[in-house]
Amino acid sequence: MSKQKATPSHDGNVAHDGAHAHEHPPLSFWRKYVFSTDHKVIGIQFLFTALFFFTLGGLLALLIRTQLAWPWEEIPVIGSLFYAESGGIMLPENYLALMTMHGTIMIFFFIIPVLSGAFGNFLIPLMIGARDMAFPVLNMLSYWVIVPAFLVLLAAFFVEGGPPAAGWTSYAPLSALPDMVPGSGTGQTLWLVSLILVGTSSIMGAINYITTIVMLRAKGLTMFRLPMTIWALFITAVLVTLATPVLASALIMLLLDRTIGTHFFLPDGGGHPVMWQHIFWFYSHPAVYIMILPAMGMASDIIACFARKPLFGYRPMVYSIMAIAGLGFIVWGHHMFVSGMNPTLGLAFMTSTMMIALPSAIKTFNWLGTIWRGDLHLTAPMFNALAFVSTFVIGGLSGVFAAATPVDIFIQDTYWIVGHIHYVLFGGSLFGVFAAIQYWFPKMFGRMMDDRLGKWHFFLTFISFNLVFFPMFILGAYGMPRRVADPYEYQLFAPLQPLNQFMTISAYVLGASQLILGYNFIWALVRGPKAAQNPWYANTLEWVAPSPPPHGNFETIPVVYRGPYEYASPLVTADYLPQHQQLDGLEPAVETKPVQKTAISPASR
Amino acid sequence: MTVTYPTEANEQPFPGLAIQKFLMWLFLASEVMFFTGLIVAYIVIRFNSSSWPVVAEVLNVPLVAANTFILICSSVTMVLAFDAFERGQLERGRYFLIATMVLGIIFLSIQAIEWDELIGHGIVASTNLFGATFYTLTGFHGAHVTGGVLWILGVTIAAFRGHYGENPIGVEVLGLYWHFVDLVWIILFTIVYLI
Amino acid sequence: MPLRRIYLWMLCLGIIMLLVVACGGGDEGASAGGDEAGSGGGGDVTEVDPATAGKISGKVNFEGTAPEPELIDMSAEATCSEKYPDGAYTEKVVVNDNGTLANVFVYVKSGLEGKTFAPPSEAAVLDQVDCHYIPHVLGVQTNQPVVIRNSDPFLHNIHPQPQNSRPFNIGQPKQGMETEKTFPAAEIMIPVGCDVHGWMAAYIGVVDHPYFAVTGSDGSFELPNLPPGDYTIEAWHEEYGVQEMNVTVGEQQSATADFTFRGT
Amino acid sequence: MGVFENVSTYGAQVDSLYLLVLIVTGVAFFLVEGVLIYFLIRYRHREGHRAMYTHGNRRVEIVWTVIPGFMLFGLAVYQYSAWTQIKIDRPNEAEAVVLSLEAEQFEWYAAYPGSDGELGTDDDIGSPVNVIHVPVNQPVIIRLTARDVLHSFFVPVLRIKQDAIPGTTIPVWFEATQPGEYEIVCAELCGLGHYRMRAFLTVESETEFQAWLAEMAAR
Repeated sequence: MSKQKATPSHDGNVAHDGAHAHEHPPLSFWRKYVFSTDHKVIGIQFLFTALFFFTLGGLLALLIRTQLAWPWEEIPVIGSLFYAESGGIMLPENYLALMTMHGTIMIFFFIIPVLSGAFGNFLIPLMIGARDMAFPVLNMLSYWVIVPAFLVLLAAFFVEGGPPAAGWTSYAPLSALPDMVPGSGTGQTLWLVSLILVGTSSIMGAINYITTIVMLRAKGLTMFRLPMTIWALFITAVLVTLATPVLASALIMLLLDRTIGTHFFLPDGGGHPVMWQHIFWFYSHPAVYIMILPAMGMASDIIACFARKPLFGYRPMVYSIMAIAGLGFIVWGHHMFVSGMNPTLGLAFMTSTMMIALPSAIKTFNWLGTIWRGDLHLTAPMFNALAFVSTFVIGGLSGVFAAATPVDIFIQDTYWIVGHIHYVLFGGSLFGVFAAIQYWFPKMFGRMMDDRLGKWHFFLTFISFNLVFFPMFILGAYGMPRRVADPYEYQLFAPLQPLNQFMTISAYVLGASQLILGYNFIWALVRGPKAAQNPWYANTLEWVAPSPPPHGNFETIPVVYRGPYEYASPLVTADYLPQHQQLDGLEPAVETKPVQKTAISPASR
Repeated sequence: MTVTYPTEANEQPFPGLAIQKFLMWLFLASEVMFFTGLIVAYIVIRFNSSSWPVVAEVLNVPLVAANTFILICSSVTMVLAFDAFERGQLERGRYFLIATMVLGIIFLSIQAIEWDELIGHGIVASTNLFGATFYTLTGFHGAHVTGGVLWILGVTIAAFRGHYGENPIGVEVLGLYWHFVDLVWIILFTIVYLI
Repeated sequence: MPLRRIYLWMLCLGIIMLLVVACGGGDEGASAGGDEAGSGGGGDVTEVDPATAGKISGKVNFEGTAPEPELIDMSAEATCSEKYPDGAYTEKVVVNDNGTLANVFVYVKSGLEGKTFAPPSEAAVLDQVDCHYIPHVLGVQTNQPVVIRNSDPFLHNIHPQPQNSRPFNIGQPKQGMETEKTFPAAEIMIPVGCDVHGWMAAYIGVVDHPYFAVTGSDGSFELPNLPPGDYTIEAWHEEYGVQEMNVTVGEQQSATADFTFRGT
Repeated sequence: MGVFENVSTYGAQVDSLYLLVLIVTGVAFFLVEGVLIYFLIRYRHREGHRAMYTHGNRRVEIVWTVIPGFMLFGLAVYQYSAWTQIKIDRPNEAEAVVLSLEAEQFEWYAAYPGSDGELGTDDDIGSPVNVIHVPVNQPVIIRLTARDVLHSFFVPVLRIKQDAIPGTTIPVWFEATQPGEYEIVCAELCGLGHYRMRAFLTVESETEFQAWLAEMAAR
């Protein structure tokens, strides 16, 4: 294409689907910040949208906890706002709506957009030394498809009957029959439409990421010189490409059941309710890894950087990510051990599920190996990254119980599962996100976040997080079912109320401590100290670009001479050796042949 | 749309492979998974159902067989179109594009006639699971064909404006999509009409 | 960095959206009642001249033998079953000591065409006491507020299934909770049930004028302040169906209309 | 602790498996977290200190792949028998008490075969809503189904849980070892009354059970 020059052009210096519109600077405000095709702006748009939904979902969670601690009590202020007509008391249907929206928002509108959308968009081109995504316009669309999804979901708050109340899993037939529960009227339909849009957006993003990572890596950046972040985002994108369309098909069938009166999931018409669970979990189990893998990758990079030590076992780390992704497609049945699925399948699914714990274990050991005999700079991002490891361990180990079918018969659909998913997604993904925000903030906005505030936020969050979610395993051991507005109706669970009240109070602390992060974030945006180009003395390519990078990212595309983890390298006196830095005579010739044949990894050196 | 890689130095894992083509392959992969979802649901429902109508009685198989042939022909014309553009015979290319588009429209019209017949027999999506699966599968395929036809229209117009002279990548990518839609139909025809 | 200013704006936008959602939630809470804008006044409200107004009164007699009352097993809800030491029974057929039939809904079926009546402001009450609806049969005027009260210390959900108005399904987890609803369209009769206690049943009759009554323990009814004219009145009973009767009301006259339902 | 008591024949086995997993994971937990914290303190940044330059070690990678691998696989295989016993090998209906249980928002309806010994015939003996009686020390097979949406039959003290699915009848079996009244929990979200979809399981002696059945039949 004619205008492919070394000078940064405004739509990134890549082949792209004809976005000639904004070729001549200066760009209008709209082009530059709203309908921008710059991957960095899009990434930051995703970041802000996701943070907004994080706040919303968090508030919903606090309401849920309030109800669980003091069921059917009048809720001060909020009660008069939301539940005016029932005298400030939350009704059962309100509770169901809350937990449904909390799950939906946190999973589909926070974690996935913030990991793949925000960091995927921002980091991929920077870390592989590209000027932009392969298809900037497609990239922009992936954001502007998700926006209507956001609006449609928010609209569900306002419609007759309120938001959907069938849980984030929306099991049929409850979700298919409009009059079974108040929220499964218009609210449920909006939920379906919204999720179809989100899925479309993720797919658009994912195929773009894969293309970019495979085709646009800088010279010398072979696949096995990619940072773990990129590997994780790459595998995640593959999962999205293959799994999300399956969810779309299920959503569409459910939508047809609700609108034009088909009977896919309705037994009275010969349909199969359990089929929904099979298709849903065939997507949603890989989705669990869509929600954790990028965090794993980012944590690996951050830990290596602040340990000033090469990542331990780079290739095993890569292979275990691939293994997780592969096995992720054959374990969905472990969500359905008591669903009436053929019990013999249970044995197979138990075995595959046990095996998928293995790669996670390998990753954990390698993280420990990375900090072993390291030189740990305990900054806020480092603390959060290590918290990711330690909580992910708990999440993973608690999963072993759920994998053991006989035990799972008891803990299925109890708070054990709730604790498990929160240790993986909050403890895991969210600490990863906290770490990533504070680690890449300088690159995103050219300013530094305050490390002391960061540490305060970390310790408060980490402690209160464990106080909220660890007791959930105790509740689970008691058999307290999830999605129950008032468990104390059962004599069995009545004694658990004090524990629940304790958890709720801890949850308030957890919520409050997020204010510190919010303050730190805004403060840094406004008057944080200017960030150097490479404030953490890291090796990867994004630190070659100025902070924040201009359109087109790099002055000239760097050439890569080595893997991303050359910390404490004996070749140099400094304790880091950037990927692009050339050391005369000490370098292997830059590979230009197809990478598959001649991958050079640090491990093999 | 002439560039396969940025002109700057970068890894070239598949020299000569255009990124548009790579993207299209990925898109088709996700499309495959989408139809897999629907088809698996259809198979599960059908082989657990006690009262499945005898397909030959409700559906006009010969008509649809003819329709299938038409769609296959449209794939052939699409190949010829791309071939023509590659040889730089833009005239021929354009006409084959138009031919493909016309065949696609004929396919859609015949499918519309078939739907109309079926509705005439009182079978709609809400009648039974046969109706539900039939209209869902054929409907989503039809939607893909419609999209394809519109895309061909766009490409044809571009072609008449003189595009694809030096690089027919646009046509090639469109071709990939069109062949995929064709392939999906062959599978659907087999499992919905023949089995 | 002009960029940062933009991000700040996006941040503010986010916060504003949060507030909107919060307040919206508030509106949702308030509007979830599904109250309809009063469609009572199709035109100007008809004035009934007390000087000329007459009335219809009568009795609903019962002949034959009433079916054995069905016993309800409330063992599922101990708090309730305790209230009925010698067993709780359904209210399908309640025959009074004076041989009349209770829970019969009597209303003017035709004769009031073209007249419109403003819905009364005072609310009709449907109470839930000891796993029973009180009253078992309730008459209301279109758009008249209906207050649904839970006098039991545990969850009831109120799940009416009207044909002409929008059905609703609300839970009342706590003693003393009240929810106000209205039925915008006339309907004979709307069945009301509770999914937590399957035996609970009530019927709501909705008519677009004030001339309706439900027979009580003496089986009598009265439709007062009725403008003179020819009317068809109908009596509805959940077991024995409906009976019609044509009545003419003269100025200041009091017409009588006695119905008789036959048991088996 | 009411809930930790177990009154079913296979409950003890489930509990022992739970304990086993708890021990295995507990050891792993303390090992990993302990090492993490130790490294955190031992290797924190000190001036002039430089990290060790290593990209890993194939031998340890193999070690910590193979050992946990075998442990996890063994753990899986070790569970087979219990799962098979609970969900697959049901006792023969001939020597078991068979009853049907239908779940509906938000109630449980149980029915026992009448004089003809067949379920689903019109002489079935209906039990009061939310009440189930079974004899002690006898295998019981419940034919579980639902009328409207998904529900889940969960008896914590029996260590049994099974979703009830409309349109499908799923047999659930257990053998209670101690008389008493126990709570039945609905464990699958089924609507606004889900949290109160509670029922009672009365385990009693054979004679009491027959007496109760006769009383129900009389109604």
